[in-house]
Amino acid sequence: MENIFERQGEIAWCPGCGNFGLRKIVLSAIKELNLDQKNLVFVSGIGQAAKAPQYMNVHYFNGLHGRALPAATGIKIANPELTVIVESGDGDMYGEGGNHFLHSIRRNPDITVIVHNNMVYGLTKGQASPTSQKGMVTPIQVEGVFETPVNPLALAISLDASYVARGSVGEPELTKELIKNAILHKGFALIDVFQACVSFNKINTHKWFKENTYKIENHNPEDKVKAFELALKEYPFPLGLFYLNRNKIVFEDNLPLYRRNKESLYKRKNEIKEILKSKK
Amino acid sequence: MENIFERQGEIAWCPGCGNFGLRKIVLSAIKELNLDQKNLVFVSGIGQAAKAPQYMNVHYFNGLHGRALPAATGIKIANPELTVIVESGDGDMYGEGGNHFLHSIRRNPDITVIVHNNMVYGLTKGQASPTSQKGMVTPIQVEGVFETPVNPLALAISLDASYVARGSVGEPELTKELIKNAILHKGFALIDVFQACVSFNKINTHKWFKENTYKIENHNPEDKVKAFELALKEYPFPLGLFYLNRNKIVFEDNLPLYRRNKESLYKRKNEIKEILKSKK
Amino acid sequence: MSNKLSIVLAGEAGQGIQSVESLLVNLFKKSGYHIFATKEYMSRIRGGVNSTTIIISDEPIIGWYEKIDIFVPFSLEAIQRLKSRINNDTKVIIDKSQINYENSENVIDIPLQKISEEIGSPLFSNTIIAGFFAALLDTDIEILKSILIDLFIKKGQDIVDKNIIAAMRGFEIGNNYRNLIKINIKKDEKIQEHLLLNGADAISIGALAGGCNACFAYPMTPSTSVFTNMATYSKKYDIAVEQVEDEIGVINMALGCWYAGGRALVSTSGGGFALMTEGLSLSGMTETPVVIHLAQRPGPATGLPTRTEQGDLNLALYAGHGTFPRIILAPGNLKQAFELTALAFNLADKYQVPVFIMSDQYFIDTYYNIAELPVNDVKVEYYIIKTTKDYKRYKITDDGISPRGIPAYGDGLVAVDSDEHDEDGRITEDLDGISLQMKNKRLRKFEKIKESCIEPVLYGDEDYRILLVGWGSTHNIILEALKEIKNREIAFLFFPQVFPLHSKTAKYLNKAQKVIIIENNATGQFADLIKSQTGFEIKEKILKYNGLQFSVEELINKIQEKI
Amino acid sequence: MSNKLSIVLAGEAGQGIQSVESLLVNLFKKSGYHIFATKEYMSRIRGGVNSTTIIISDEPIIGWYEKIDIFVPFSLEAIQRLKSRINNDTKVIIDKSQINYENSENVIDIPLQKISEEIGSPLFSNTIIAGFFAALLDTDIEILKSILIDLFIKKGQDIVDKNIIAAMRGFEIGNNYRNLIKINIKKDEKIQEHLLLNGADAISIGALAGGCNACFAYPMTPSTSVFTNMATYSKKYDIAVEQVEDEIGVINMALGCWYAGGRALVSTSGGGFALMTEGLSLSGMTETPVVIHLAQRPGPATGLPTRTEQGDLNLALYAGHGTFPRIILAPGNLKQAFELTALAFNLADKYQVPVFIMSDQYFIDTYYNIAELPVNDVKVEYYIIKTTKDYKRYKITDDGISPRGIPAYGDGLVAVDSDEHDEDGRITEDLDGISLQMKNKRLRKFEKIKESCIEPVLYGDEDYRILLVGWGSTHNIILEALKEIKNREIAFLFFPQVFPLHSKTAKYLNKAQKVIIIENNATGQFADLIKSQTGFEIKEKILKYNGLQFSVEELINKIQEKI
Ligand SMILES: Cc1ncc(C[n+]2csc(CCOP(=O)(O)OP(=O)(O)O)c2C)c(N)n1
Ligand SMILES: Cc1ncc(C[n+]2csc(CCOP(=O)(O)OP(=O)(O)O)c2C)c(N)n1
Ligand code: SF4
Ligand code: SF4
Ligand SMILES: [Mg+2]
Ligand SMILES: [Mg+2]
Repeated sequence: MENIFERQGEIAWCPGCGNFGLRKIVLSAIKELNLDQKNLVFVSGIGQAAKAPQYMNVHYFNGLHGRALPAATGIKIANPELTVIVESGDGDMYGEGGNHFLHSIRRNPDITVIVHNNMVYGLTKGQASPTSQKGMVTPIQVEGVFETPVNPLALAISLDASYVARGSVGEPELTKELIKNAILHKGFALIDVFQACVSFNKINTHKWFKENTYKIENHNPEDKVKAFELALKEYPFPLGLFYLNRNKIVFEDNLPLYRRNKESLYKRKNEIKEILKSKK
Repeated sequence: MENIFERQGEIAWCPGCGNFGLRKIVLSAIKELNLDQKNLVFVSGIGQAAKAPQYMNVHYFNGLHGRALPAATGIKIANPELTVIVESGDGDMYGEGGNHFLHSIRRNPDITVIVHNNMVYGLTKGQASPTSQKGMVTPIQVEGVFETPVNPLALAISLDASYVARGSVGEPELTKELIKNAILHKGFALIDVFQACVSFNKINTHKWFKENTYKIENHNPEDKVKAFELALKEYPFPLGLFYLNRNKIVFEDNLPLYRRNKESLYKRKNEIKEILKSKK
Repeated sequence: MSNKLSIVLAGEAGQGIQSVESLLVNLFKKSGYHIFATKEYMSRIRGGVNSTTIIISDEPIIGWYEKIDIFVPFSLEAIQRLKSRINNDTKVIIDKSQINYENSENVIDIPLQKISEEIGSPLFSNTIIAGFFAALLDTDIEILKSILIDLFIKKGQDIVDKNIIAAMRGFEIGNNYRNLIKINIKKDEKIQEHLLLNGADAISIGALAGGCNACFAYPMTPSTSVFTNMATYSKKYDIAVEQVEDEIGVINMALGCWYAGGRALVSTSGGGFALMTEGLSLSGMTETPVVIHLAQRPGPATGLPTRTEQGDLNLALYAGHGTFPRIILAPGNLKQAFELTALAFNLADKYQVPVFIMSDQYFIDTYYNIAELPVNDVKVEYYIIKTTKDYKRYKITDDGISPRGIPAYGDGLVAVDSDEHDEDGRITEDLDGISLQMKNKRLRKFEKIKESCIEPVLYGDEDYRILLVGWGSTHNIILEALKEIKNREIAFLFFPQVFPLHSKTAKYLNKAQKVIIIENNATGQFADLIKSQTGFEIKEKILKYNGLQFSVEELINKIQEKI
Repeated sequence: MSNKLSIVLAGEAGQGIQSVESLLVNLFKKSGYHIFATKEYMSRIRGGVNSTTIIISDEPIIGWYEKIDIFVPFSLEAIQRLKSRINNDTKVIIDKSQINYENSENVIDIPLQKISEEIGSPLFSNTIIAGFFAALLDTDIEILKSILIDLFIKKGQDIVDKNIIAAMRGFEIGNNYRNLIKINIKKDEKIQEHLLLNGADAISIGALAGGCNACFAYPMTPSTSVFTNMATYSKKYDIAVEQVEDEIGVINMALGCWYAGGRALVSTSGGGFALMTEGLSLSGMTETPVVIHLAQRPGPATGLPTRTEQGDLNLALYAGHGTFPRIILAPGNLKQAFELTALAFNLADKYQVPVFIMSDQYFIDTYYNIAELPVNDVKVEYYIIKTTKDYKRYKITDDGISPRGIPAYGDGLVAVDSDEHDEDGRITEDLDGISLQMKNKRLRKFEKIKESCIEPVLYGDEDYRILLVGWGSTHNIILEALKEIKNREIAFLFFPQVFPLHSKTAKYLNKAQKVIIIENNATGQFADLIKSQTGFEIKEKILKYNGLQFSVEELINKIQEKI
């Protein structure tokens, strides 16, 4: 069956790259949700992962390295009716973009954030990313990574992100469902997705991800402390929904103008005469 | 008894400002530890809190808003023998400086970070800071803050910061001890200190902080999940040491040149002839 | 020659200078005086010395005179700091029981402390002073009363009553001094209907008039005033206002917003704008419009955060890596601030480029009355098109402008890209093909922009011998100075648009025997720009960079030295 | 006229072009040929078309010729993409069983696939090609063998043996073609002892020679090469290397490091540097030295990330809010890259300002052999003083330079401040006092810096009629072009220091009847700088901005068109 979002043409990723798998998953998810192409916008930064929107038939804003989230929020501000999905790399989101990650979670716009976590900087040829595991030797980390990797799930939970999940390209069905639910969820939804970079990460391979992950069972995602505890589990890493907070109002609904009505910005006009009166 | 670190002269804070209390605490802490003035460097960003080093007899690097941490790390890199203390505001550290906060914790340089948390932007006249509590009305947050405040302790614990504590100007003895221990601790040490801004925060006053805090008792700071759970406690807020990880190697010790020997940079010289040979 | 009276209030931050200021300014305007007010303040919330200059006149006053006619110092330090502005005729109003001021000639001693305590609290001093001036300036005490009622009614009748008593006491004292201080300034009823605005107001209202419907910022003096205005307006008007985590987030949020159909304003100052540099380049590459209000203060780095300077022109001109067009506007008065800010939104939308409004602390914080704003002359122009299925965001066109669509309006897909891209907005490395065409398209757009620059404004006779050149906030001060100099050989060429420069620029400059640039910075950045754009070197420079604006008096002297 | 042979390898990223390149370059140099190599590549890790040009000669070749003598395409797309560079004499080496290339004239068919499979894996094609060229260029096969041993010994004897077999097979085939492809290039044994470096190497080694002991960066093409070199060196040398979370962190870490006695290098590219703008201003205000390697690539925004351009000069010139001095150096060849980078550290330390080394992708990625680097001429100069009790970091001095102390060295306290400050480094708002003195101190320092600029280098006769002007990486290409043009009326004025400009600049320009600027950008940013600094307008411009460097041939044409 045809998928209107699928775009033909060359894709500049390496053969075997995990991005292909995630692309397929995302394409199925948005198709299965029957999203309206007119109202669907992808946002990304810069990196291999961030090229993803280029290869789909969608509106997109392919911005700067690390800066997808504020752009996505701006889009949501201009038109809250749009479905906004961010796709970017681990370096992009947790490295250069770390501050936006923190504060976008606090702000809680209704966006879905899919992080292609290959634990390395792919596009710039193999330097450590914030999620690179300890000991990984790279052209820059010549004696191996020694910094504590970011744990994106624990971090997001500590900030009370309203939907926090981990997927893996090795588990396409699970990951697709996580993404679908994330899109349906109203609020900031993070799905960190494990995927291999076949060119620069010789440690965390497709096989490694398979062997070092398992599906979460019997977990109440509304228990924050338990979610945190689960997020600390490593080797193997749990996959699934870690945390869910249904009680947060989304950012755009908090803005006075959208409390008044839902019309997007380009349809509105302001009359300034009143203000001038107050200045007399 | 005279305190060599105490500097006479005018201080540009408002009468009654919590910064005065914290200044006193810090001055006592560094005096009681008998720190060597020659080897003690303060680093700060910009804000009311960030003016603190100006009013002490110390080396200091008063840098940019939000950028104290990378500067402090650079100082530590140049000379690991220096005791480096960062003093800055909540806006500075968790707002503009959020990304450095994340990654400095991962890097774990041996620095002490004292955050003057008055839950407001003081110097710029009362806008919300990342720690402002929900509902606070300001000239910008005209209908009240609606974003989830940053929980600096939970955040730091999620990143496995090696020493995580909360003090309060209302509890000078406790806070002094926390700061002293933080300085003695080898690794990144965060002390978030509650203090009142009498000019712009009419909610979180001296009195409010007194009434909404209590001292931690019976807590094992080496239990990360428990530490996280404790960090989530609010109204009242616990004061004391939340989390301690003694097993982390500090950043500067991980650098190849300091693994070789401890001499600071300005005492070293490189000979390049070898490199040229390899280029023939 | 206009009759004018300059009142200066000075004291510690937190002593209430601002409340006296707003009482007086309000009162004088409502009483029919032309009014001008500006303040200078330290980067602290309490203590130090801040001051406000209020000038009353029977003609419009638009520039800062440093001379003080009546000085109201609230502390001894205030007298110290402002002493160079006190002359033999300056009357100094103090409460001798509080301030031990030696030089007793010309001093008017008012027992503020004693009277306030009689009324019930030392806080009433400010109202007593207001009452004093109400009498001195021959205003109707009822006006002051009604102002006080409006101001304090929320705090209860008791507070209102006591303030009125304080005002009356001040009024009585003032009446006693009307013989000593003779003031002869005519009132004009029409002024009651005038607008009283500062630069921040004019810019904010201009933005709204230009269709602005979003404002993002991170607090930074002096740009915060505009942000605060927008936040206030957001309660009633359709403006999405958000304080972002940092300035990088600010500009990227603004670009996202424009991309999806909003018209966002960014308000920032030098250091904050420095952080937006990369985002500016993104605006250039993706051809996403954005309007940036850049309120200057002295740098480098944190510099003098509450002071004024025109030191960031170079930054605005060259910020951002790579080559892309931009437009820089620099209003010189309230009317221009209103018009140009509104225009900025139209230009940004039309040309899909970043447009700057340059102001500075002096401009932002300076008030005066004007009859009206040209509200009806300003039209919001929308350039968004409804897309069709075959829509291409970066269509190659003759004038370099590709019609801009937004998501969800029409049937096309809108793809924008920070990499070099093809017409569809997809990455390309076809170096000599579409990639080069895209670069050339943006260059053509820049040529197009150059065709519709705003012409510089010439004040004075066409056959000038000497030409003063200025931009931005010096406009009004220069005009005041010229009014006093009264030399028909001198004209003043003002640039509301500083980049790109209008094609007639060189012609204007070449006509003069002598050209003098006046800039509130250390090196003459605008003179450098003129040189690099026209080859014309302006050798005579009047520069000031201590953190204060020029005073009219000093400018008169400096101009006269040069001619 | 030099004898030269240009070999071009092209194919998908990941097909091993780089390994053939390094084999060949190594082999040719060890065999005594002068060698030049440069590459162009797409922003992807696999696929697309990348290419490398290797030129062999009996004279030094330092600039890129686009002409291809022998073309080794690894894919059909490679032929498509480079077809404009193929001429009637170009020999094309392909494996016809793999690539279906119609135009069969001049094609040399080598069954690479078949032979490799015989040896055991398709990966041996690269070594076969190396063997082929080893024969064609009359090199000693033993040299190639020893290179292969060095390269593969870690992978085991079997791999070494098979590679040697592959090389021998290629060598045999090559021998068969020595009659068809006659090459007449003399070898020179001395070249074996030469250094073979690219721009990144020369900059990195220069940094070390200049006393650099720390390097901070965030990965960004093309600046990463220098960062990677420093990281590699850090295993043996005393350099603290850290990949920071973002570019803002990078510059602030570097400033902290210099403050406490380190000599840190920052390596970045346009978009990354844009984020450092505020930090640059901090360097200016606190007078903390820093050295910034700015490796340019085409913008705006992400632009063409793996391509070349000289498009960030304006950014480097004007980045940072407020007024402060800076120095910008732009090496044109390997020797200058080494010397100027070393010098940058001394200048930064001496004047306590940011110093830039400007390069670009072409410069970074271009190799050639040089006899040696002037290692003994470079001295590390340290300007740090041991402080005394009464030390004042910002002492007002005549030349504007305040002796710089660091913590823990001496008895003084070292306080630096991003606010305007007094001599002690404490915040001040004494506008007309110490604050103004501090501003003037920094301005005086800038005057001092201007006194010791590097003079532009004149190539050609003193009595030129036509003057070419260039900066940075175009240096070598222009020199190659002039070598071929052989017109004594044309001279070339090269600026190793682009800011501040040397005082003789105008004199040089005025002497010429015609001045032509050559820049690898769209608008002539250096020409604009010259105009704004000297008033001299360079009307003739040769600009290129498609993302590639000039080729010598095209430059020859363009110069000849202009004269
Ligand atoms: C400001 C800035 N700094 C650096 C870069 C260079 N850069 C491009 S992609 C990238 C990292 C990519 O890593 P990640 O986000 O993990 O994506 P991946 O390629 O692994 O999918 C970097 C450092 C840039 N484009 N902009
Ligand atoms: C890049 C930049 N943006 C904004 C500012 C303006 N600014 C100065 S201090 C400050 C906030 C201060 O808040 P906080 O850090 O909480 O310190 P406090 O004054 O409350 O102690 C801001 C926004 C700045 N100096 N630099
Ligand atoms: S480098 Fe890694 S992440 Fe990038 S396309 Fe190749 S395999 Fe994928
Ligand atoms: S504004 Fe607040 S934080 Fe600043 S000095 Fe005053 S009380 Fe302290
Ligand atoms: Mg990655
Ligand atoms: Mg604060």
